[in-house]
Amino acid sequence: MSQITYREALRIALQESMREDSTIILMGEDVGHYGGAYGVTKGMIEEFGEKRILDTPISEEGIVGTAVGSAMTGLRPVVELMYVDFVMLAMDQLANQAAKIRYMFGGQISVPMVMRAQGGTGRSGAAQHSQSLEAWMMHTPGLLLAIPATVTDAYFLLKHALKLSDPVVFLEHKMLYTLKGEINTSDSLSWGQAAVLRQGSDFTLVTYSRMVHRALDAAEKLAEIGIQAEVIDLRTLYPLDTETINSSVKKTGRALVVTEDCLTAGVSAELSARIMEGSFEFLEEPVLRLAGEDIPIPVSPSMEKEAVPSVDRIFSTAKLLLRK
Amino acid sequence: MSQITYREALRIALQESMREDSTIILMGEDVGHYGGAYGVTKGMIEEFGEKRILDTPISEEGIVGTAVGSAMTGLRPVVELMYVDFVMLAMDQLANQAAKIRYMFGGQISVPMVMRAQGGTGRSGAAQHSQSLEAWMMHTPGLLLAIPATVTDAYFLLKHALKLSDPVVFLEHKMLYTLKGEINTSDSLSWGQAAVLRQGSDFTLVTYSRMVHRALDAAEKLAEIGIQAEVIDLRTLYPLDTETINSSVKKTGRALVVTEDCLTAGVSAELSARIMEGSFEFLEEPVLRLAGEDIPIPVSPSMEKEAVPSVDRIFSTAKLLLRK
Amino acid sequence: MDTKTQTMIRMYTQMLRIRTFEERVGELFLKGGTAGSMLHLSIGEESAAVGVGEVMNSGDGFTTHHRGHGIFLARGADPKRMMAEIGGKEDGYCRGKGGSMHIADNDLGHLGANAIVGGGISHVVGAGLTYQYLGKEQVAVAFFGDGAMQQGGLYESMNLAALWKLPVMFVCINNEYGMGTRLDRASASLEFAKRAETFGLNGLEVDGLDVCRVLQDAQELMDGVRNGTPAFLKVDCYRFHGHARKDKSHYREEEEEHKGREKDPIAHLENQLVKNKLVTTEELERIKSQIDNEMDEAMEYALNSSEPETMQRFQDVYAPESPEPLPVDERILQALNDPLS
Amino acid sequence: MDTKTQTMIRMYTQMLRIRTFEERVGELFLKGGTAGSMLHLSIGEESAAVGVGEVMNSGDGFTTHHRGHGIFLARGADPKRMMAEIGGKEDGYCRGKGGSMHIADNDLGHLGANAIVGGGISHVVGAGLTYQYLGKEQVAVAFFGDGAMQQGGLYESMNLAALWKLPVMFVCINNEYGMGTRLDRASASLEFAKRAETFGLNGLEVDGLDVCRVLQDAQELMDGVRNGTPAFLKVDCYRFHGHARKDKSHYREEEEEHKGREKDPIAHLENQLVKNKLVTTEELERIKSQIDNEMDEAMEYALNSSEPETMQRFQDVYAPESPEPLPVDERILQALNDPLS
Ligand SMILES: Cc1ncc(C[n+]2csc(CCOP(=O)(O)OP(=O)(O)O)c2C)c(N)n1
Ligand SMILES: Cc1ncc(C[n+]2csc(CCOP(=O)(O)OP(=O)(O)O)c2C)c(N)n1
Ligand SMILES: [Mg+2]
Ligand SMILES: [Mg+2]
Repeated sequence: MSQITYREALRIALQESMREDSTIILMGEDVGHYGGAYGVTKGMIEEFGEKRILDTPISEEGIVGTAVGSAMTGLRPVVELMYVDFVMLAMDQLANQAAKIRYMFGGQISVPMVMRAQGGTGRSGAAQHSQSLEAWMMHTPGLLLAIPATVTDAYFLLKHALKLSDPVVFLEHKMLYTLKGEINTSDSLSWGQAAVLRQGSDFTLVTYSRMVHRALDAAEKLAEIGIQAEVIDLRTLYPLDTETINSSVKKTGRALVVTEDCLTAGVSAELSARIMEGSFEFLEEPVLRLAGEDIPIPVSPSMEKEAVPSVDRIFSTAKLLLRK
Repeated sequence: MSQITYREALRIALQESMREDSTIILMGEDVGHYGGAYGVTKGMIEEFGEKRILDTPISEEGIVGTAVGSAMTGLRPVVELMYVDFVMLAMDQLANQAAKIRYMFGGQISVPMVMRAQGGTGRSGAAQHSQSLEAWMMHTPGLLLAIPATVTDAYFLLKHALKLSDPVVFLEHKMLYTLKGEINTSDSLSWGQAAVLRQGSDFTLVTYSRMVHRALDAAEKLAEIGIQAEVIDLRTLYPLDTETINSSVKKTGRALVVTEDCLTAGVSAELSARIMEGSFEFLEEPVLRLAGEDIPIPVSPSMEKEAVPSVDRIFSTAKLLLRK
Repeated sequence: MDTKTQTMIRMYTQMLRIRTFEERVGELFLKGGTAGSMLHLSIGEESAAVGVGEVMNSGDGFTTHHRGHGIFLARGADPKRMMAEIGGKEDGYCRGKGGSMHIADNDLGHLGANAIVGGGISHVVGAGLTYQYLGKEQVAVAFFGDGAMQQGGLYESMNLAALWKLPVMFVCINNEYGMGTRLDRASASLEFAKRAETFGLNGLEVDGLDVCRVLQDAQELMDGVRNGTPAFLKVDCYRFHGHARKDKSHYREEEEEHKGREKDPIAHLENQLVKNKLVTTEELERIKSQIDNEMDEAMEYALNSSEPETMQRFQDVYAPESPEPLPVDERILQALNDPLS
Repeated sequence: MDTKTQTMIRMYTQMLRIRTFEERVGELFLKGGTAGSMLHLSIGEESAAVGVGEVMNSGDGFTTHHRGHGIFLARGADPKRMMAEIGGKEDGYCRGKGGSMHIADNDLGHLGANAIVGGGISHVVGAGLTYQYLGKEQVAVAFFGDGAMQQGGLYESMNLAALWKLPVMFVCINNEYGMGTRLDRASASLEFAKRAETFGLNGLEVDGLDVCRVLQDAQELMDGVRNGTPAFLKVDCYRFHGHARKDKSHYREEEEEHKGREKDPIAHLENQLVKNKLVTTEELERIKSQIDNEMDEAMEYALNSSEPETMQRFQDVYAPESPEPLPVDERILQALNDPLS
């Protein structure tokens, strides 16, 4: 297969799924004629028409609620939030409704929907267009949560999400859309399994989404000075593959968690706790967390850059962890 | 001083503060003529009138936004959300607006407001009326977060919150309103300091809100079998007093975190990580987390009870931690 | 008996079933048989449930609010299973997980009661979208209180329904109060039907005293709904009792309550039936005692139903294809046994 | 010169300042001097900013949306500091933390641009509440786009303002598009002023081509606002350019754009002034070159302003009374040094 972008991989996943399953519809602000703010759904309205690709008003609560209702009654909606930051307007529909309906109704009614959104820093979007809010969703029982870092995962995770019976929050990263790669059909992992992207014996680096790439870059640099990182890409946060994490940490004895979301009560906290719980006797050092700073994201590019982990900081933190 | 309830302590704090500071107003659904769903503001409209005690429509987003705007321009609003579960409708105003305004505007504009709400299980309120959502707020830079467990703290923390220049999320527990006690004016701790409610040498139990009482009860029972728990009530989650926690853990070598909010990506994760980071070399055992189950809260009283930590489970978990 | 009389008697029976059911819920509460006290009785509002319910077809979807028992009964609910759910019992519609505020039944089109004011409204927009997309003849109806008129999400929903010409009806049951706040202290304007029209819907307002008028207006709007014009109906009535079981309504005058309770759709219809000799007193007695028996049985059923197994709390968080949440106790054991595992 | 002419010339000047400023923002972007590309130019909408701005007093509060440069300029902003903020620079209004979408200035009553569609609307309700409570003569105005008409929060805000009779005005700048979606594909009904009336407000709609008519309608409404009746004004105009800097508007026909750009409030007023001989060509030239200079300087200023110190990112999360967030790196060092600490 030829090189495609992360964006294209997502689009192909949507297209193929929609061809197979006529109950799938897409809805969101400017997903149709505009082609999506980040171009994921570009051109799809030509193939699938206005009945299946629905441009919506700017009504986050209403459109997520509409997606929930259509999922309850037989469709499989994919709703795109232009920025994950806007989920705050739809939080009730996501976390009080979609996540709890199966449970509250005693298992009678399913909500097979996918809520796509993109998050993260990198475009000077400032405080309301740059957040990483996956911890909120991870803290909400009833939601599944995929957060792909690679072209292959963008494709396979989205295709799989579109087969599930529960609401899936599908989080993309605004800086990954132009990432290029091949869809690797041979070694695709199953949903809920973490990927060990790099073998290493000195420490385990656990991460996901855009930080995977920074971690891999840092690992290369670390290898040059003789430190071998084992890099794990979680791929999904629910299910969370603690087994893969902990069998690695048991081997390496050291763990560094890297996330873009802000540190306090973030995903890095859960990962740190899970590692400590799963590998306590094996830990030579405390599990370290290199996460986003506990600040709103500033617009200034120089400050924005310093608000989240960089390759250099992963590198230097790993050196500290190895006491080198 | 005579015995008063937690509810009364809150009311007295509001009354005294309002008498001192004429810019304080109260707003929320049924806070006036009804007296508040949980009776905290009962009778206040008689003293302060409709200008200062504002019954609002059922418009969570609108009323929190109105509070934000009034705080930006010179008032000090206290806005009551009837249940913390409803914050999902106002999440944008709380977390995208109130929390970020000072920062986004470069420090020019303050948002001195208090958002009161109550959470937790215990009344068969089911999935949408029983949540503990403090982790979301803790994960939002720019918010202060108080969560009192005692009559004294209800009073002092609320009074202090009403002096601060930033938005304070003030979380009460629906099962604590009838708790009785005295306002202990002598040993009041300062804002941001955790309280060591019980000294003990065998392990450190870190908790807050309603679970404080369960922890103390369990500690009594544990003492009977010779296990001495040091019980810490955090009182505020931002600021978070990690010093008090870690100096205790360094002494005891064992830690158990008890929270009512659900486990994954919850407050227990952050506390566990902070303890591990702060006391790694001193830990004899992994930090244990006894938290709410990762489920929506069911209505059935028997299932609801089992959804969150009980005295018995704290007791038995502590025994496990001590390998007894 | 002509069809009209049949309809009137059917509606009378349904309204009385609802009222009796609600009274039994009150009793069940006093007997300690309910899961908690967050129970909102729809006494006084029966005409909204029955008048609108009457123009719905089997297969039509609907959502309700926290005060939705009556609506579900009007749409065919089994009072036994409802009562059991209100008790948080195993035999309830949601097997004790949802309770009064979250009763649902997929088979009868009940897409759920909702404990968030306004929370279920957009779900009918989604249901309407499904029906339209799949070319089904069904419609979807959202029932909610006057309090929800102040929730912004309602207007997003109205606009979406009108924009996409979905088979959706919005029914506001105006009982004059949102908890302790009278509507005129919550809403600056009371022109709700006109407001709905500015969102592109057909809108009507009807006095809920007369269920036949409710039926008539609902039918008029429903004809439009089935032809692509979504609609809004406000039914004016009065909340006879407190907001929830423990509320004594101290915030309203007795005189007002007294007058409000005169707005009784059941008494009104009974009067009409009797005055016009459409039903005999014997027939009325027969209906009443049948209903009494039915609802007594429902209460008994609820009391006798067993509590769910507590381990069931981990079920239905996800479909079986996904892992169940791991109980906290198991996590703790794993953490402590880690070297062995 | 009579007052009316003075007003016209002042408004002309202000509108031209706005347009020129926006053009320089475009240039600054091309020069790489802006913080990112999320820059939304208000070219074509100047009459809304200036016509409404004209009826506001010093001390009146207002919030704007992502396309709010013009409004702030109309209310007295210093283009230098605005431009610096758009560049994310130290000398900007928010010291490089907010950027184009979050410019604010407490002294000029600017309670903030907001990057959440509809996000700043309820803040003016709060401001109005403050003014009313403190017995001040001020009013508060929310500016937002037609897209925000589909956000539920707007209607909650309208109701609150009307219910409490707050000195608040809602101004919808209808530029026919929300990003790539034309208003008629986003809203089922376009009767916005009528809609506002059903929420208890005074409502008007005005063609933004003629700033004098905008001024007139705004004045009429503002008189009511200052006397306890909140108001809604829709100003119809056209978004001349793409949504943000990178948008080429492929979703609309060139013909439509061409026609839309004919709706130019500046050209229209210039025509009027010239036709009626209210201003000489020399005077016009003088105004233009003065503005050109002013805006060139602003751009230069922005380019020359320095980046904020990166450690400033930890400031202003909280007031100084609360602890600053601890940098992640320090936390890591503490964790590793724990036995020593
Ligand atoms: C979002 C939200 N806000 C507040 C509440 C608390 N509450 C429950 S019912 C109610 C009053 C609702 O009034 P209305 O919509 O008129 O329904 P009614 O109770 O009169 O049937 C309130 C405020 C809630 N459940 N959800
Ligand atoms: C809540 C929210 N949803 C979506 C967006 C993305 N977005 C930014 S501007 C915009 C269009 C807004 O249209 P309108 O309100 O008409 O303002 P205009 O851009 O036309 O001035 C959209 C969809 C956003 N910033 N906030
Ligand atoms: Mg009501
Ligand atoms: Mg627009």
